Amino acid sequence: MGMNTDVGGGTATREAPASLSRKDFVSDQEVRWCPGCGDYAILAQVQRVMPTLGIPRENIVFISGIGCSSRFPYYMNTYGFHSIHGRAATLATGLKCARPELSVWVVTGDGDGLSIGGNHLIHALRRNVDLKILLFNNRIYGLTKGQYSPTSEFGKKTKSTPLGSIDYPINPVQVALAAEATFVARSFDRDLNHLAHIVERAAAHKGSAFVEIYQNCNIFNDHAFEHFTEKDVRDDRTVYLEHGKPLVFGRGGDKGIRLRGLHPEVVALGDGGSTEELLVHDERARDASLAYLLSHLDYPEYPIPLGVFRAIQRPTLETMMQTQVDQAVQKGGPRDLDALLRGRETWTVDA
Amino acid sequence: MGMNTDVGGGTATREAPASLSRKDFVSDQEVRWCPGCGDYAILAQVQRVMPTLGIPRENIVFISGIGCSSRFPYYMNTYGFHSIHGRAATLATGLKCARPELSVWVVTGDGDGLSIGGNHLIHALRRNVDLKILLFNNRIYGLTKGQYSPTSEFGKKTKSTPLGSIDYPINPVQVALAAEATFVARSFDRDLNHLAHIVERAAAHKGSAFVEIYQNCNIFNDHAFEHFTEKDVRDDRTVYLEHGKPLVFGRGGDKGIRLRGLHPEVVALGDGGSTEELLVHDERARDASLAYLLSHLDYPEYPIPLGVFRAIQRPTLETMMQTQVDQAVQKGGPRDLDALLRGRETWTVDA
Amino acid sequence: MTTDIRSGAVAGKPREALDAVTIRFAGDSGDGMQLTGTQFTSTSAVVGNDIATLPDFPAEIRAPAGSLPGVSGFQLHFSSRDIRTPGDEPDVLVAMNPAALKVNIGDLLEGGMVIVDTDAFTKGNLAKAGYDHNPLDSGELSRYRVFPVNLTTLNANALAETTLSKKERDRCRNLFALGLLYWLFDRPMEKTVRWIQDKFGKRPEVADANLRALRAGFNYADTVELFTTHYTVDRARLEPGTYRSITGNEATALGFIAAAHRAGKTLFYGSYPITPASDILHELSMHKEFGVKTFQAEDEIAAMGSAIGAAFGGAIALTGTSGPGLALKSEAIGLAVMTELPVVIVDVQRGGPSTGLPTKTEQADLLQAFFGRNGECPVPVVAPATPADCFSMALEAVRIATTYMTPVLYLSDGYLANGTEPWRFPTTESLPDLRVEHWTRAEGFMPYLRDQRTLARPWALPGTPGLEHRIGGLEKADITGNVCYDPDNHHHMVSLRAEKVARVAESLPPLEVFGPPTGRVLVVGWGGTHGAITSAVERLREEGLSVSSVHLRYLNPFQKELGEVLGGFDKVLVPEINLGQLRFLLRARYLVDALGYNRVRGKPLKIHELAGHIRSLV
Amino acid sequence: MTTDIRSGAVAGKPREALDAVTIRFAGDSGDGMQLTGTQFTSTSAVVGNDIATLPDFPAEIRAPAGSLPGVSGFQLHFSSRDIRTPGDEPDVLVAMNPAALKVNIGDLLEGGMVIVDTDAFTKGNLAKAGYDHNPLDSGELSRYRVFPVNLTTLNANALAETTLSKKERDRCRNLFALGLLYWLFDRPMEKTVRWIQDKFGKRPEVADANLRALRAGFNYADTVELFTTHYTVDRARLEPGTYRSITGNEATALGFIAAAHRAGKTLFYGSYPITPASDILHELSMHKEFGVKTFQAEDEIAAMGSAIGAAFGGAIALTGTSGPGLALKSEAIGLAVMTELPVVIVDVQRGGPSTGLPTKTEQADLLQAFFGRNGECPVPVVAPATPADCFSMALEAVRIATTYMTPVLYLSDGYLANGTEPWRFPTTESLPDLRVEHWTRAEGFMPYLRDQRTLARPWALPGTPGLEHRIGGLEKADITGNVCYDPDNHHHMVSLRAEKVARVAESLPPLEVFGPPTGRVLVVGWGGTHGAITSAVERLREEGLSVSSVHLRYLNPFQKELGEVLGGFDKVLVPEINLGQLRFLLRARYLVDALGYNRVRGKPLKIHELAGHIRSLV
Ligand SMILES: Cc1ncc(C[n+]2csc(CCOP(=O)(O)OP(=O)(O)O)c2C)c(N)n1
Ligand SMILES: Cc1ncc(C[n+]2csc(CCOP(=O)(O)OP(=O)(O)O)c2C)c(N)n1
Ligand code: SF4
Ligand code: SF4
Ligand SMILES: [Mg+2]
Ligand SMILES: [Mg+2]
Repeated sequence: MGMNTDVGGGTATREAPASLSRKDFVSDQEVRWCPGCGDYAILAQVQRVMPTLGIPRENIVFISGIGCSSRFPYYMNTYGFHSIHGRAATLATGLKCARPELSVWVVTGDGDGLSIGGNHLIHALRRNVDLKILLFNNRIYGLTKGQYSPTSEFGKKTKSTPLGSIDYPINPVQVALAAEATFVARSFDRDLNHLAHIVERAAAHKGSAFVEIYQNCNIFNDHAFEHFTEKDVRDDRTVYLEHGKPLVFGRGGDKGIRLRGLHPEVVALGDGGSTEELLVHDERARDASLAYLLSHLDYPEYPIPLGVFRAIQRPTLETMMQTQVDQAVQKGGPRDLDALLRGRETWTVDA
Repeated sequence: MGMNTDVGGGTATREAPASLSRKDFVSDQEVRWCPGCGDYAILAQVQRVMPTLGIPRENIVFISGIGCSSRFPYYMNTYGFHSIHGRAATLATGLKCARPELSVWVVTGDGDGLSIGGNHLIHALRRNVDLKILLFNNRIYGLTKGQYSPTSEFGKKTKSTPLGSIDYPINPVQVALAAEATFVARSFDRDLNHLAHIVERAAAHKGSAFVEIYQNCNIFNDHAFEHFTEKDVRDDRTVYLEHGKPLVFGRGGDKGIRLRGLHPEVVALGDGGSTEELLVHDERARDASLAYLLSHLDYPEYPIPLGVFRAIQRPTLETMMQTQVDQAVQKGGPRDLDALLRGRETWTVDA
Repeated sequence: MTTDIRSGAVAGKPREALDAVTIRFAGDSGDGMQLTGTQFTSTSAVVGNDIATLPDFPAEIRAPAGSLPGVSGFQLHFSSRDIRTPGDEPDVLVAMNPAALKVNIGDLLEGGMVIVDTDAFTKGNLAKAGYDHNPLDSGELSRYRVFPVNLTTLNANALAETTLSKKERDRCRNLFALGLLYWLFDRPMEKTVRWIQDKFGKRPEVADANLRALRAGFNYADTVELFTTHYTVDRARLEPGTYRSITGNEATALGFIAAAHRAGKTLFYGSYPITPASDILHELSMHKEFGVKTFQAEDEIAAMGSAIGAAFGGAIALTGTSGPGLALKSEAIGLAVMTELPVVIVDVQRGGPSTGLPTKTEQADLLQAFFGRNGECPVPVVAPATPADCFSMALEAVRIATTYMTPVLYLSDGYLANGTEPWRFPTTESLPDLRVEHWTRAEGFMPYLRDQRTLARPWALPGTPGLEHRIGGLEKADITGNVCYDPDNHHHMVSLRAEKVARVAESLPPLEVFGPPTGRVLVVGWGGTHGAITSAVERLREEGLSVSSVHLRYLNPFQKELGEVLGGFDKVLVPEINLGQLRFLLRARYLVDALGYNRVRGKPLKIHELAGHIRSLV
Repeated sequence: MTTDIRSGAVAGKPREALDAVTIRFAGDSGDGMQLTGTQFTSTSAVVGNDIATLPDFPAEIRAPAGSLPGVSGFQLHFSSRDIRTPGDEPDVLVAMNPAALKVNIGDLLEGGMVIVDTDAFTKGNLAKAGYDHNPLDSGELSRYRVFPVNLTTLNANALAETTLSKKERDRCRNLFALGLLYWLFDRPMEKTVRWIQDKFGKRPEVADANLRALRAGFNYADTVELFTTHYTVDRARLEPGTYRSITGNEATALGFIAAAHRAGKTLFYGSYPITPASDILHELSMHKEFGVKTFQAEDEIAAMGSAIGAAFGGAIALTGTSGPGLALKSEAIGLAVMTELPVVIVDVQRGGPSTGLPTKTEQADLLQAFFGRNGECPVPVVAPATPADCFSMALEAVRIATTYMTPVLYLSDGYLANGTEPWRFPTTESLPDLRVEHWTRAEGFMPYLRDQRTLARPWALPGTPGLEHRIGGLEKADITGNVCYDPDNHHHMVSLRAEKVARVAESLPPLEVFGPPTGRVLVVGWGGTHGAITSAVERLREEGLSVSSVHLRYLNPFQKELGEVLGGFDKVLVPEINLGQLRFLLRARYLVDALGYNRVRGKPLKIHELAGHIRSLV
């Protein structure tokens, strides 16, 4: 394992005990989100998925910034770091470079990850550091009590925009794709199985995994997503992306999406329409054009896509960094500090 | 003009003297780039375009960060601000909000604008602040003498990456598109007329205009672009985007690009191929999918696209901000500071 | 006249006059304690008491109901004398549930009153508060006078006839409690009645229920022999005039609006939300009718950058934040120093280091304000002393910034920000004229020319023909402002920037000493500790001790008299909510062996503790 | 034996011994002056002189050839005595063109030698340098001894037979000049001959041309009666041992590699390029064979964040920058303070404020290092005194960081970074053992337990079963490390963090006084001014004056002896390249009326000016 065993706590390569359960991932800290907050559901799903990953608990680290969402690490009985606003990805990058064998997760919010921390997010993604980044998007600043965020709708009235926001919102999936992230997905706090599935997929991905999770903040931005997350409308207003499958949605799968040139169209199936001409999802396309095009789909014109937009393979930063070190060690022979101190040119002064 | 006349120097609305010439935009400062630097050509073109814009010189402000490119404002005989590394867009935003009538230009580099300043760039673009942003991309840190930048090629050996860079580069056009910039273009330092044309187009655009300019740094990254900028290969290895026109390139226009699904293909024209099935450029498409797809084209598989990727209209931040102020003034009546100080509830203590 | 509520324990008398009372309302975040406190405050103000209040927000947005972190408090001090703080220790605690009792009881004055809602002391709530028994039964409250009221039940009964749901009825509990207290302290209900009618005008059944609850509480206290006495607190002998109540954050916002107005200019506020500074952003964004432009930036660096850009454009440029944000702004503040542009940076200090205690107060950013930038990078620093003083110091900050062409740091704190006091608000025309002159002549223009008196450079605005020039962060040649690497020029400019800030002292009002100008102990304070320090010193002087104080509202530069004043006392004590930052500055500057009194507890200093400490020094 | 080159004007004697000589090579950036200087330095080192050098890089990358901003300089001081600085004023100036003459002539010692390439004094070049006449003809150089050499022509003639282009031949001019100087100062050419053969091994024709130029220069001086004298500078009586030459930045890099090696750990360096710190990144990234991991972050905040992450993971974590970057890191440094993680932050100070003078040296970040963060946020501060000392202090920084579990600030400066001196490098085994113990037992583990002696908390690493825990920037409860809003806990933790840093003093070596421990004047310095101060003090003591000095390599905390030492002198003088930052700290801490000697010129202090000032105090 190269140069990093020296920093391990001794048994970092221990196998996961088969017996880990959800409870093992619940810390002793009282959860302090508002009653009804969507964060609870996300926490529960992550705690549910963790024991299934076969990773020893002590090898898992959750790192967050600041925000309601960023309290997440306190509630996970793993290693955790509640850092400062917007910078979680930078700590995670340093940790992963120093300790490639750890499973490093980043939890961030729409303000933390896209406002103050937008740049770090992009750079972590483009470097393909093997981090699992969960961005809880509630389209509001929760912790500071209700200012608009970079994902808030245009015109939104909040504490800091009493006359309505005049900023055009940012699309997190689009930003991640522009950074050439190797794994980009979206889920939400109301479909627990889907959420668990996406978290699992992210965990399984080797490389940066970015997951946007729509999360309801029932205190400062209640109902932000219910127009498509509520059970009765969900089928008609969302489309679940599945690799290699045509884009079908609607109650009973009665609608689909096809392309006209570069323009997506919703078509009715059932009455004559076949799935053959529909757009088929390809999460593995090297070029992110399809994923990008899908990221634009939005209600009411289109259903909102959920699932994995992109999942491709590329060497990760920490692996390549380790390889350069290992190769240098091999090439340079045993590390001779004395030779380094001596340098290329010396002279001697006699007594 | 609402609230901002109070801050004007008095005659900010003066018409441009018809007689302005290139020389009027040359400042008295000695230009201190390395001989042969691509920055000279860009400076010359900007100085050439300025007098044609009909903007009084005193209403033009150039703001930059830090880097070789960021010395630009010193050489322009306009108002100028050489700020700090990565933050030019933030100063420009503040200035434009305070003084919407000014023509505000930002000059930045690939390090200044995409490394330390990446987030500010994205946020200025998404807000559609009416700034003209020129990003000089030389794929290297010039001023600090040759470290790799976010646009440097993977594997590049530089002072800070003696064994080759392990970061995947970022695509500036792609990032600008993901930020939903309303104007996105690309040019380079070797085709002066094209460069001048693109600068003019940017100036004419109302809203954030982002222009990536490939620029040769002959000291630390010489020849970075010559595989497609040199006159003898340029026709075959670049494609000039023109709105409403099919994507034709090659010497004598003998090649074109068409789409197969979402996959672009280079086709030979001349021998039977007609331009009819070719991809037709549409810079005004509301959805940036086409622009995004084009931004992926890269040599050697494809020719490198130059020109305007996207140009759409949307209200700008500073206009909407001014409108909110003006409406509040109208609605609130004359500004009664005494009423504000008094507040809603008072009581009186008698003598 | 008694001065202590504890003597009320002596029964019999139906009405007893007190000098001053401190009440703390405490309950769940959802219990409406802030509102209850505010109503009691307004009413007390209207009857002519002097008042000071302090909310104590929970750190969580909505911690689970009944939990300790979910407790929200509001403390109110009202008096027939001139008071300066929300009070050290409450005389009365209103605790709406066990958690509220547990969190607050330790602060109560021995012998103080505790009014509790016994209905809320259920097994579940006791457990949530971490009690394994009922403190009302255990005898542990024997040092206090406990008044158990089955408030929820009484309130529910009073509202039995309304059409409201149980939940909605229970929400009126706080008004029942308010009614009780109105009786206890002999306050009129009209103000609150009007307020309820206004607020719930559109929902008459809710308005009605609230009114019923209020009256029911009042009548309950009147009828039942729960309290043996009720108390009066006479009107205070305040300066005659018209008053309003104001928080520090409001006063800050209004101060800058007024400053821009008096300068005849647009106010530009670039900021990124952060506790406890966000309310300034909220307040300013509601006043676009004054030409205020607010910009919520992507981070603090962008906020600072935007303010510099706006200042370059000629606006009254402002940015506001709290400690961690100030740290982020530091590099850009240096740019404002080098380019000599007038930007005011508001720092509403909170508990640190790092994220620290975001909802608590502290004074630990003073040295950051002085030194938190690379290179020799001096900026004037001012600090308001009371919530209302935030208004005056905002005007001063703008005056200094535009007169001297320099960024100015304005240090508020969490205590000032959220605390209220009565404010005899000024009229517009009594405010200073802050108009500035911009350079407009092309002849003789040089970007770094100097005004001989202030050393300010010209503020030449884009849009002015003939003044096209370039500025930036590299060292400037004297006068021309061109980039300059000359060694002697650098030394000259570094010294000149320092001298310019030093010259601000010429424009400052003389330093006022509270008490005799010489004596045994001088207490030196700054910022939000003004009330506590002044009260303590006053108390000691009433005891006949030789103690004076000065309160510095100008920190950089100090007022010219300070050195002499310090020299007039045997001992100098510097109480601060930090480990001794002003003390450090005074020692270095005046070589005075200043002593410290430092309590870094996230809370205002306590008058009696401080007084005790000073007494031990005399 | 003469000690002054000016006496060389007395002609006749063919060989004259000098104590010390300072030469400055100056020319266009493209003229190879750094290389010429480095060769002269190596050769002088090998012949046994003591040496000290300082390059003076132009601010521009490649300003136009012949222009003033394009001038690149290299100053070298070589001596038969123990020297400590690159010399105040050059005795010899080699000026390859008019711009080089103009920029540097003012620094030359009166009577000093000027060697100029007359061929470069063309109309065009004169104009580019801003001369409207030829200074070689105007008599304005009469205070110096000018040696005009048509160097370009002579060099071209010497290379006439080579196959090189004219441009390539002209590039050898610097070696012709070097040859001249080798003759003048009686140096052997072997080292440079070997170096040329090595360097141009693959291009024999270029190697040959360079060798010819070198020899031609030497022979020209030998043959032509240009110089009437040549000089010798004897070997110095240095401590016996094997030496190498090293710059401060190299020594810093090697020091941290060595520290990590002695800790048995990975060195992680997260950084963002910035002058004059970038070379540390370059150097470290070349030593991956020592397990060094370098990460060029997107900005300084990310660099600091990555170092904190690496420290949490158990690496020896380092970040490096210059002043503006330190400002940006400040918020994140606060996080390292709160989480008590060992991270070393290197700040290679440069001229400020703001972008300032990026290529020049300064000492104006000391107070930023102390106070540039929100809240009470103490960190230990160390500062190397000489280029080679950078190595030792790097080891010390790591020792303090890992022993006390705290971030440590390491203040270098532009002068140290690029200056060189001979270094008697240590052997690996003579270096301190820096191994650390990580907590591994689950029983009794608490994240904020304290070591009784150091107050360090345990360094428990992810990957260790049973120690799963969470840390962060909110205030921590003592021992458990849980988030805690308790007022008394906060006061306790704020005090504890301060106390922990204060305790570092227990582990520091005793403070050494240079000179008698009591006397008339004590000169107190820190950082890169060591050489100038020590030389000045030594000179004055040789004059019989009562002057001693202490040089502080530990700034926070100070060594325990400092207070007593200060008390032993009538006057205390603090020379600094800032406006008095250490002086400020000493005054506040010790109430000593320390005086300042402050020259903020982007340059090292001059020994003779400083000595003059001290003399005036005695
Ligand atoms: C440097 C800094 N700036 C500002 C803040 C204040 N702050 C804390 S969280 C937050 C935004 C929270 O929004 P988001 O990231 O969307 O998280 P949420 O609370 O909605 O989960 C802000 C502005 C801070 N803690 N630090
Ligand atoms: C805060 C800060 N960090 C780092 C630097 C050093 N620095 C100056 S310019 C630059 C990068 C320049 O690269 P780029 O933006 O590509 O501009 P170029 O010189 O190539 O035109 C860096 C790292 C700085 N001046 N300020
Ligand atoms: S404020 Fe919103 S996001 Fe934060 S905990 Fe409460 S409901 Fe959740
Ligand atoms: S270093 Fe490169 S980018 Fe900078 S001025 Fe020289 S050639 Fe141009
Ligand atoms: Mg949010
Ligand atoms: Mg560049």
